Amino acid sequence: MASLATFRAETRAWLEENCPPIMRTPAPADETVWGGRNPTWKFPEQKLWMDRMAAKGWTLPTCPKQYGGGGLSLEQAEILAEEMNALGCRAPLQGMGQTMLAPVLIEYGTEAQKQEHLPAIIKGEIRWCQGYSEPGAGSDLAGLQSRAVLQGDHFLVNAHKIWTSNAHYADKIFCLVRTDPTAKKHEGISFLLIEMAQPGVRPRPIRLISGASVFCETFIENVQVPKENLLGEMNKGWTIAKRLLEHERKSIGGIGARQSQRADMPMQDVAKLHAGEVDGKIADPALRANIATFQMDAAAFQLTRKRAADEAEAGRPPGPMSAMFKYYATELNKRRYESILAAEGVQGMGWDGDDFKPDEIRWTREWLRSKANTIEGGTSEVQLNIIAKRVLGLPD
Amino acid sequence: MASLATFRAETRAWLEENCPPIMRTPAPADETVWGGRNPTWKFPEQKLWMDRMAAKGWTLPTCPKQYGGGGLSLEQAEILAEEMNALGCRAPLQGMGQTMLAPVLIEYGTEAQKQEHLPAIIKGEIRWCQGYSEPGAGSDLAGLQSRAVLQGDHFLVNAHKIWTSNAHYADKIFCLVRTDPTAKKHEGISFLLIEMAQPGVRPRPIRLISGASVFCETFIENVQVPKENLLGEMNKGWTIAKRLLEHERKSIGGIGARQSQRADMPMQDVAKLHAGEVDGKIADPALRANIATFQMDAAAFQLTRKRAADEAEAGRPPGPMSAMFKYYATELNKRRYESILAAEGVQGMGWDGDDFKPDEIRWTREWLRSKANTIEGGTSEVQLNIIAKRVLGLPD
Amino acid sequence: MALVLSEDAQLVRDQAMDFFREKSPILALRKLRDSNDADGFSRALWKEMADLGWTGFVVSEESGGSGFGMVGLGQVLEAAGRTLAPSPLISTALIGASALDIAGTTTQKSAYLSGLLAGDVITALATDEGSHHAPGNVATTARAEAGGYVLDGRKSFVLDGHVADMLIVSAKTDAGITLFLVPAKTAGVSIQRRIMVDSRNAAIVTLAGVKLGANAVLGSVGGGAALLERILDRARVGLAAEMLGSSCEAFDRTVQYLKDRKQFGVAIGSFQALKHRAAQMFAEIEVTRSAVLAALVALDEGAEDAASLVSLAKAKANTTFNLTSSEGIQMHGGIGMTDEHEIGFFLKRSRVAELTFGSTGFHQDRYASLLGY
Amino acid sequence: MALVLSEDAQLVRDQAMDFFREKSPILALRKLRDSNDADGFSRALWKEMADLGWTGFVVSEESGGSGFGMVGLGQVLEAAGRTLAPSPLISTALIGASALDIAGTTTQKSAYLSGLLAGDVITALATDEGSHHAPGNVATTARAEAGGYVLDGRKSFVLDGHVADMLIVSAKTDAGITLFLVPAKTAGVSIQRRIMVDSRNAAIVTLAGVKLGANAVLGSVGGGAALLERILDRARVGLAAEMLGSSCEAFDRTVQYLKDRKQFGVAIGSFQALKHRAAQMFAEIEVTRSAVLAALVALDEGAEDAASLVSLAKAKANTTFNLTSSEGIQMHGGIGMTDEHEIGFFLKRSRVAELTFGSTGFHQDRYASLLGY
Repeated sequence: MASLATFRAETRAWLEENCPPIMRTPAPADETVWGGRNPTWKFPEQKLWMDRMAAKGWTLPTCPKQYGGGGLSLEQAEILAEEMNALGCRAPLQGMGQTMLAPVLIEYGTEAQKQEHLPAIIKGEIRWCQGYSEPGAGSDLAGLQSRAVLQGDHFLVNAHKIWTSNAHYADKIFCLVRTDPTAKKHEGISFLLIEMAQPGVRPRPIRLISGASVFCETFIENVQVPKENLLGEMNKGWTIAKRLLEHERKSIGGIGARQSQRADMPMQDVAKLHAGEVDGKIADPALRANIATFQMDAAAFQLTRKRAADEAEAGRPPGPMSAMFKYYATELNKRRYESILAAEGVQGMGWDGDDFKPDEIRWTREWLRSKANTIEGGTSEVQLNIIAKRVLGLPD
Repeated sequence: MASLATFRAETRAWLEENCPPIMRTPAPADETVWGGRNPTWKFPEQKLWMDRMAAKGWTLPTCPKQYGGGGLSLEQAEILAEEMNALGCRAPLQGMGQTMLAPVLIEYGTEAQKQEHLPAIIKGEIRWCQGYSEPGAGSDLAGLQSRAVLQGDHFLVNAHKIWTSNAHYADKIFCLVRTDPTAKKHEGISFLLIEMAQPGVRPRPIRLISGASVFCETFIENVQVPKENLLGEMNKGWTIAKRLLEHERKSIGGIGARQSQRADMPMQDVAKLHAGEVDGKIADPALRANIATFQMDAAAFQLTRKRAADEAEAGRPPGPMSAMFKYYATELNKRRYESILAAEGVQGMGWDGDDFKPDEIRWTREWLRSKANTIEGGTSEVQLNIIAKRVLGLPD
Repeated sequence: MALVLSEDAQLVRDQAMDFFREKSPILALRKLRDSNDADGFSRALWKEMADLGWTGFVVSEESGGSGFGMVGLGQVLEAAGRTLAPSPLISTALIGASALDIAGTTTQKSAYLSGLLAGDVITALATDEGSHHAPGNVATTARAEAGGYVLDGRKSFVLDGHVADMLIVSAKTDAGITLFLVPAKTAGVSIQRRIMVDSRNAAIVTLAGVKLGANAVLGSVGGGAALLERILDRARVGLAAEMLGSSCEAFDRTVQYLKDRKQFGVAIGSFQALKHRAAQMFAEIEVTRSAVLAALVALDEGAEDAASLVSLAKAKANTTFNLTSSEGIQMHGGIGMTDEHEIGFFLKRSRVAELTFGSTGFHQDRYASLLGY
Repeated sequence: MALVLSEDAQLVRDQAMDFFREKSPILALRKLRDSNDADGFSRALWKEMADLGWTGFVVSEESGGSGFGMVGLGQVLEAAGRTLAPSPLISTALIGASALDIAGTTTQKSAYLSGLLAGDVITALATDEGSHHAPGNVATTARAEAGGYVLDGRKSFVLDGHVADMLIVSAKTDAGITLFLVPAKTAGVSIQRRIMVDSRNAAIVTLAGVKLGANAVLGSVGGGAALLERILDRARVGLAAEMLGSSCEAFDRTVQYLKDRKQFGVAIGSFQALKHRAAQMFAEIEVTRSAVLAALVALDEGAEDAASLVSLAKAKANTTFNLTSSEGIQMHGGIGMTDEHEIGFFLKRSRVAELTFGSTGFHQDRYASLLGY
């Protein structure tokens, strides 16, 4: 434990010295650092901060050092996260390369694949996107129909993917494809790594109800993918796919949780501003009860995440509780935005026009965006199915 | 319509003249008139009122006159109900004979069966109970295992029934039995009418969580039932069973609705009494919101029942709305008692002791009893299945 | 009161359903939105609605309307809600027409009503000043001066304000809240359009030294609060009828999707959890329909409990539309998150409508107060 | 604060689980109920609990306890909740011991504490006077007289009052609310047992001219409100821990029933609607467990936000136990309505526990106030 305390002290000192002040302010969505071959910088400190963190491998803290990672233990990584949180440091780099692909690369990749892809992810040189869902394969992901046929030293790929987030900005895509159409549905799937910048790969942005277009429908037509870009074994891609989904769910559960703490203005103050206050209380009792109910559930969930972390830190065997994180975090996040809107009244219902503050418009858009939380990465219904089956042991 | 107005006027006049004043007061549960061979009377006006109404056939208003019924049209029966309600007249007679068995007797009975059973039901001479559920056949009623074997002029019956309400006071039981164990489960069931007062028939009262014992487990062992006591065709009992369930659900939906209007003291007054009031409002805003939410839903449901009745009266084809009555009425009734308890506080949590008023103890027991509403007569889950399938057309 | 549509009302209903489906499907709203249409609705279509007599439904025959009543207009609004059709039905055919019919002098009627009935005059109610519905909170002042009044204040959420020819404004006089008819072109009136998330409009109306004659008073001086409640109750139930239509449509589309969408080799509508939630929505829609119809009938009949029925109707419409639109999005899954799919329009509309003329909490509070607790 | 049980706490937990399962299953409660037991709990078993040291968990070592703390006692209470075991754990080991430990003088401790630790003295808190938890509403008076006090009033819901040897009574003095230690045998004290729906006890305590010496004051004169809150916060989270145990047990039994009960040829637990509801209960239990543990830890550590964590824990325990007991009844179907089946005991207990030491609304209001809104 002494060494952890030392690590904490050193980490804090390093962060204080190296994290530029502007990178210690809350990050608006449009200032996220994604890296990639064609990165966009709003200001130079973004790149400075990413490069400094990448040099320490802290853009992927638990990845082994030989691939450019931080080589940290889970405890150390938690301390790093806590210290970054304490100083308000922004994430130096974000993306599906880090949160989803890297963990399965480390677990299933060949040495050559790790050497090729991990350093590029860690340094922010390559931006990845995810080719999982298809128009006919949402919750039933394993029902996917995209095809890859092995022809000598390459696969010939024909795929139609949807919800490939930021595919129009990504350099590469990790993709589930069917390599054996005669096998049972979970047994003929393979996991391929595919270059986006080539003829035949065509991402088409999808406009969302929030007005944003971060997702694409991606068409891959008659594209040759080198055989060595197969991750894991042929036709065994479903194992990797499931593993990656676990990482995705953790990441979504985490984001939801963090978001529900973040607040430009605490919702209770928004409520006082718009609905008035009496003796320091929000004047409208229904609104006050709505906010208190939400905040109590959010607090109880935060404590649950903390309990899971504390148990892990104490070396206790992991209990089943994390099975509900994705479900609970995303349902809470939807409620959070509904509560904020209820507090703002019609001032929270603006789409456009000078009379709405940027924060108000942003909240409205984020409210719409939050509706996807309980759909993406496994719907709430799928999560409940999983809890019922795996945790409670209820029969099919 | 003129004749309906006349009917209304005459009905009111007759009720005013014939309904004893004490029978115009709200009826406690223990003053219900059940009739039967061994009737219990709390006071003579109960019998007087029953006999007067029976003489007009108004204990079963829409039953044809040749069987002793009132011979009223649906519109007339609705007027009778409205006028009784307006004067606060108690039901002259209650029981499963009237509400459940009589309608299917009229529809499926032989002339001899109608002549034998309907007048006895109408005059309150015979009290019936229901032999439907079995320990292994609840929601899956058609999975029943009770057996009846046709042997010449009689059936030999061996049955184990549960939830036979008031079987220990009943004279006869209508019973679902399996007459063809080799047929598909809905196709080997018959509907028998069985005398209770004979060796081999043994009702055992079940104590409920409310402390009451109105239901029995009923054992029928090697009992001979005359062949002419078969209602409808052999092995076609399921059709009758379903029809009877419809009547039961209507009756439960109706009771729930009426109960949610009845109030010894309106729940808002209970709340003011126990939680205080400020400016005429219930002082506790959470309690006030709870009560208002319940009362608004209850009012909307009452209006829905009225809308269904008004549409029927206007000769419109029946819409699907009545499919939700049983579900909604019983869920509401549970909420009603929960709201009352919330208003009473711990004073509503008494089981025994002088310091609780009889009304308070009664409410507590009724609260517990109300939990069965969403189970008996088809659980809420079964009701929702039915709506999804029959009304919405969702696939199995 | 009988909760059943007359044959006439049924005819209006059928006609309106056909009208909106044919002439104003959701695609029409999308086009208005994407073209940044200055009006936010089709004036040609509005003229057609006026020609069908809808502008005169709540106006008495003496005043040039048909006196057909709230039940009739409710059917039109429900049909409009089915396709989320934007139009001045609520601001003008319901609110403006009601205000003039209930309280307008002969002069006021002749100034505005024939134009309104013909679809040429659009009106807007300028009452709320904050972001929550609170008709009793009026800071706008009307100072008596030279036999008339001078109005100063700011109104925050004026439906169709940017296209209105005449505003109905609440302001405080020494005698209490009073309503004024204010031509939009009056000096000192400035109107700023706001585009809402549902692609409809509300405006900020600023009144700076707006001079009006005494004949601008609607109803009596100091009698504005009670009059406003009468007008608002019509607006509330009218909006509830529209929301009922939208709820039904969101629900029908969702049920259809549950039948069409296949996952795991079966229609997702065969999953019991979704079935139960769909059946619960069905039940909520049915009770909401009853509450809305009862409130419409009560207003037409001048029933004593009309106000509480209106609050019941609006509260139920709020929760039911919130439910059906939220479940609509969730059950449609990813496709519902795309702008291309129409189910998202219902979500956006639901929350704006919910907050307009009183949130669920507002009407719950009002209902309890009206019932004496 | 680390939300993880120490090994010692885990040992206590395991020991307590075994203890109650073996010695006080629900059958024990049923027997006490059906025999109209005068105490409503087993004195022999209570002595055993005292021997295990549970009465001294929240008492400091100097005062003869173990100072093991709230987390430890919480584990015992959770285990007691598993089997709905009736005992004076809350009234005495939690409330009485806390009151004396926090504020008792040396004399007061020597008078009561060793007996309490040994399981010989039972205490009861007499605070609420109406039927809703409202510790600030005190009509009971304590009039200063002859160097002591005279108490008059009526307390309405005194847990274990009928078996208490010593009462802790809140009363108003000129200086404000003050707590008094009142031996149950004092002249003028009358105690009437009330049997609640959960087969536990609460009493009406009437105080008529009860004469006490100045040394009967617990803590400072006029300092009773703050002291009472400290004591109550321990009681609230202790009860929440018990309710958590009961919720878990009701839920486990229900899940098992879903696996065992066959209808339509399959286990009813294979129906998706029931699965989803079960999974939602699982999630609610997990977050409730976290809230309870956090509040227990916060009290032991004297954390600044302890009060709001206590309200969070009690509110979540309220809603979760209400949910699990209601769903338990519904999912058990008819069999759950019989007195013979044990699931109904959870329903009955849930509502009494919910109303004890603050309903959900009470704690929601308190939470919001503590957080400054």
